[in-house]
Amino acid sequence: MTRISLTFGLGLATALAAGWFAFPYALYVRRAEPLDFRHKAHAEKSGVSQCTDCHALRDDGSFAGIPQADVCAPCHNESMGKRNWLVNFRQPANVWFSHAIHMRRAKLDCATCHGPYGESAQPVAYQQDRISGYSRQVMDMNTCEKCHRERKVEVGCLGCHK
Amino acid sequence: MELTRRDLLTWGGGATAGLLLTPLPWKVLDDTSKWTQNWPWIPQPSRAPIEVKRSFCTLCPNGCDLRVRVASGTPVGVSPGPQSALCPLAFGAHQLNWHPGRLRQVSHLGKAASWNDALAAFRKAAVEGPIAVVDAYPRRAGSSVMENFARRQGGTYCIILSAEERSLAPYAAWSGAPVTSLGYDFEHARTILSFGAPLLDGWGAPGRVPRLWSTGALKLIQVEPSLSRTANAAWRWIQVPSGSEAALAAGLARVLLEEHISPARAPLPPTTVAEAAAQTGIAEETIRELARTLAAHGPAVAIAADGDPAVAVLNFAVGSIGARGGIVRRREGGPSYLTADNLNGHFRAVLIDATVPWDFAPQADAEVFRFAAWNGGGSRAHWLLPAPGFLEELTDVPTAPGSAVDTYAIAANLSTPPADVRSPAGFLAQVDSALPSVEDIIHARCRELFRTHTGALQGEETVPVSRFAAPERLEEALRTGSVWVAGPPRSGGLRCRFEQWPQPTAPRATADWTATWVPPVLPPLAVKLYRESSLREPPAGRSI
Amino acid sequence: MASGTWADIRWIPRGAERTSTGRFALWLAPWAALLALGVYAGWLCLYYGLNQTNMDNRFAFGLWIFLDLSIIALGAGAFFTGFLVYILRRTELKPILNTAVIVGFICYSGAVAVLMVDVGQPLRAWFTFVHPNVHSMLTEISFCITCYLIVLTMEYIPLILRNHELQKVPSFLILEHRMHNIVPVLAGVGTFLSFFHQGSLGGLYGVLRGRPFAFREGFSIWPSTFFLFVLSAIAAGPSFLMLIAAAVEKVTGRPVAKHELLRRLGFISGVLLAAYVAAKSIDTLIWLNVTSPSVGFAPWEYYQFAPFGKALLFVEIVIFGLLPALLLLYPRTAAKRGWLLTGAAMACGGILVNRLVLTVQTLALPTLAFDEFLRYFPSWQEFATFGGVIAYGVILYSLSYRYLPLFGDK
Amino acid sequence: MSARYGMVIDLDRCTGCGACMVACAAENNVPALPPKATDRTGITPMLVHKVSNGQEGAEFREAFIPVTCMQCEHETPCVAVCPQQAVQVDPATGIVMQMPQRCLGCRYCMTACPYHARYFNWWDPAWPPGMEKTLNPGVSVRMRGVVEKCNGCHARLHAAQEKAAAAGNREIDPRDYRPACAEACATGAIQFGNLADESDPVSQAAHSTNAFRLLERLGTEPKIFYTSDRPWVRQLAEPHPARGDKEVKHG
Repeated sequence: MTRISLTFGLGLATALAAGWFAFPYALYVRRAEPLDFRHKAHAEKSGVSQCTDCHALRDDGSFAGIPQADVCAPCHNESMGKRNWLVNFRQPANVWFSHAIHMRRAKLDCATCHGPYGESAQPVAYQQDRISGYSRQVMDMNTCEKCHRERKVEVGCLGCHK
Repeated sequence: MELTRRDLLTWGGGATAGLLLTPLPWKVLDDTSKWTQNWPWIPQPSRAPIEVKRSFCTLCPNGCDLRVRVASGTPVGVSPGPQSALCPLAFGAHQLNWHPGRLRQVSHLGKAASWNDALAAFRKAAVEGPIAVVDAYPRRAGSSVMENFARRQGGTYCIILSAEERSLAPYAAWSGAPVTSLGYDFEHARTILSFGAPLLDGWGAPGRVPRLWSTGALKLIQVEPSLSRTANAAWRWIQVPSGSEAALAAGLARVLLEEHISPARAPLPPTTVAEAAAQTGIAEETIRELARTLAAHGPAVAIAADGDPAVAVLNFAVGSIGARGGIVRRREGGPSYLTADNLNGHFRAVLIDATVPWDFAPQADAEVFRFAAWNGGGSRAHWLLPAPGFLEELTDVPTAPGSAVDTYAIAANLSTPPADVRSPAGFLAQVDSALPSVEDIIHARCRELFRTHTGALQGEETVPVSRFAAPERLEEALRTGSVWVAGPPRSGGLRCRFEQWPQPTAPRATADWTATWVPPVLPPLAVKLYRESSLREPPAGRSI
Repeated sequence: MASGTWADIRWIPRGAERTSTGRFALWLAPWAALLALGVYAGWLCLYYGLNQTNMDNRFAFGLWIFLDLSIIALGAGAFFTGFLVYILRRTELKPILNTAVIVGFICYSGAVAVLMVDVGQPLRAWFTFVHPNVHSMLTEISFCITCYLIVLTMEYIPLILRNHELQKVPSFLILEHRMHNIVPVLAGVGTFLSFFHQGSLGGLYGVLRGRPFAFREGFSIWPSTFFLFVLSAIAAGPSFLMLIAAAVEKVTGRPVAKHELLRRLGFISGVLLAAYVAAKSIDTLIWLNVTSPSVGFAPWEYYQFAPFGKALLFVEIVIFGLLPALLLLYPRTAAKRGWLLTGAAMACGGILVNRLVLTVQTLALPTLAFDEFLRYFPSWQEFATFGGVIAYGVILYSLSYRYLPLFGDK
Repeated sequence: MSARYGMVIDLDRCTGCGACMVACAAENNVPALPPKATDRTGITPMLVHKVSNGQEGAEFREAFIPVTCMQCEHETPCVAVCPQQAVQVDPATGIVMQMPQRCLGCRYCMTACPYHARYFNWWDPAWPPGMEKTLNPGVSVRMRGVVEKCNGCHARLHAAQEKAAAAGNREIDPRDYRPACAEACATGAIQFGNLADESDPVSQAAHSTNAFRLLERLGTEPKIFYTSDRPWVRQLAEPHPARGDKEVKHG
């Protein structure tokens, strides 16, 4: 009897270890950004206070995302060139997320979804799911739905998907 | 102690139980489904910002205005501009530049060659003898470069008439006015008597007659042996045996003149109403009643789709030549050109513009340099020269054939062309450095428009030319999608001499809406239309 | 007399007569080949997509759905026999029970396997359980069939464990006894689940308001086809078991089911079939005269397109409904084994015709005034995939028969 | 707030040019047909049918009926049957939304739709090399093995909403949201508007005497209306399996 419970427990333990620790490590591949950009340093040195100083909306309301080199130009005299950033928060192609609606209409501040990303002293490592290809930081649908439920903003599938 | 089978089983049981308490099975399940939603072999649309720009469709001489959505230097959507409606093909036109039939490489007799080879061969030909230049879309800046070249080289520049212009040819002959300066004043007509012209099916600018027809103000009478799209939708369809159209025209003319119900004065046609009725199989009374409708519900105009003088002459009796709502001569008009079918004499080489249809057969023994953006196959060209595709080059847009008023517009280039394409103008500039560039000609034309101070620019709103401070402003407005529109045609600006009632010519097949479409290929999405709907058969001679 | 390799022989039930290993392998070989072909065809559909089939936008359902519906109906014998034996205590049916369970398991697992090829995105099938749409018949089916398949597995396991070689493992012996005790409970659960999904399969088409040929009024959320399907399934189930038993006898040459048993099954089948025919006729009359006209469809116009003519309706209800019912019930014919089995076969045939009409004719018929009657013939991949399932069934049953005491051999 | 978007299609003004079909396919990133496809395995969220009055000779006439998703309002057949809520009627717009990423491709909704307005992706979407650059960024490409249909050019609705939000407005400007088919129609036969708004010309046209809907008696309350002055065309609204005079497709 004891022997049975022992072997059973052994199996249980192995599985738990594998599932909780080995698996997450194996699932994500870590990829380096082209440049280790530090938000905190920029906030302090350049006196940039608002996220929107660099991450702006275009006239048509669409979000400009990661700024082009010309935004860096005023401070950095050496050309920054064009870089292929790995965007931690980039949604998959079938998602339509309007920053304009969430910022201008819902009056959310960036940290609500992005957390203290703006104060990060070190660049956040980009971890990509080997199976789905998603970034580990990307907001998942449950989080969207939760917030929408709390604020009683009902939208259909195509309200957020395209 | 040694491991027994039981130990393994219990261990396995524990492991299974444990695994279910970890995220592993659930995460894998979730991830695999996400994987199916983002399969790596499925192309992803661009994430670049979309800009809405204005330009004009140059795939046929009608030059409809476009609103084009552009993402990172590539059109990703085509919509009609405020002035026009578009043909079905235009909505897929932005995909044409990547059509498998796209020409990307100079070839000589089917073998890959370079632009330098082509230049060398063309220079040699230019030295050795006269060169004929064929163009199907005259009066563009690019066209006048070709025209200039031909003149300076001692060759000939000739054009191919569009379907609309062919139908106007008789009046040009009778009036001496160049056919490119004539047009139909449909906008003021109340009745159109069409002898086989596919007015609702791509004859002229796609939006022009259909829009007038859809308001219900226009009575459309279609004379045709079989039920075409236009006949089907027309106010009346007059079914006549093929070849008897002229007889009907004569019969109608006779009634109009005998009964003095039209202002026109002309000698009676030889054909009597009875004879017309006999030939067309239409009751005399129907012919009379039809003629009275023309007179009562004017302004009316008759269209001879294939330019048969014996039909065109009916407009004398209707009194619609040079009249409001009839056949008019535009203010500016255009020069008269030699047409390709009247081209004779020996030529060392023929330069064919990309707008020329592929069924055009040049003179046999000449060396043929053919520009084209897409390969129509089976051409007798020695040299195939890749030309810019849809919205890949800056060009100006002259008046559409058959239009009642002069217009001028500039089609901005919105798509980045492949590395190795050249326009004929660019090519000729390398042969004869004295030729003006397309840019120069466009500047000059804008200055000219500014100088004349007539007409207005139609864009989001209409602005008279006189309001512009400088030619640069005018040109800027034109380059951002505005259309210059001249004043209305002078009434009586067209005088035709009546000689005698012409003999009917053999009827020619009337072309449908793909007739003036320049590319020999169709947008893949239009091919869907052909295959999945029962709307129409694929047009002949176009590789879909 | 049992003769074969030592390794093979020791798994065979003690004292049971089984053919030699060689002959058994010979029997399995062609079926294994068919199974392999089926697996290949299924792989083609999964890898290249359903363009491998001849289904299209109008024939969104094809051969697979038709046969799924059919074999699930035929597999109804499993739950119904269990119901009769354990709930109604008709112990005389016990000898056929094991076969019933295995046949049921084969039908259901086979159907599910084909469904996984039939859907375009099998890796998303589990969404149904996370985001279920409670109004959909398909949701009900997915849940019930999944659960019932588990039930069938739990009924099947003790059978396997009864193999005396396996019983050498003590824990297996215990497990077998434990599970054997809960089998009556399972039978009850199975009955409940089966009743619902058999019905839902009927509801699948009955609720299609947009397809007046299939649409039926009903009671609360269930269209009449819901009940007709239950009835027809439990009517055909026993008949199918009769056929299986007869087939086993033919193949093995050993009497496995007494004629008395077959007659019993035949009687049950016949009674239910008669009831079904009556209900079906009434339903058809109501539909022809009330339901269909009310949405503007002149009913007889459905039947103007060959081969789905009025004749087919007659064939379905009379030739393959009423007639077999009589054959199974009328003592003189029921007494004769040949007639009895003919009746059973026709009863099963009737189910096939009914499912065919509902699945294929519904889709073939035009709904809009300007669309047309369309035809469809399955591609070889569709046939092969299903052939694979049949082969899988034969193989699984053969193995079970050879190594397990299905008919209570000593 | 909550709109009821619908269309009124004047069949007497449809010349059957097919521009709506091409514009729709281009807007929604519908792939060109693979060579092996039949005309029944492609995607045509907007499909124009050619019908005739069945007369002979000079009396023979044709009409063209653009058929797309009818956006059924009541007992929407496809919504009821989908096992995993991949289809729903958007409460805010009344548009029946098909969600390809949720769909498992069981095709039950296709059997449920009386208008055959739903299409299955039988093929992997593919374009000639480079042509994928022309895809509309507002619409994601559907993968093989899922059902799709007219989603009311939702990309244009998104753009309009974003524009409104950026300008600080709650409601979109109606001029910013017009589906590709309506925009493409040269004769203005296809009119798109808000049926919930009585002042909208479209909702007025929907109540005109010559307005009708296809298979109205099924009781699914479609939001696509048709109008025609020709009685024989209006008859086509009624189910009538006996009429076989739809031209047999070629290819």
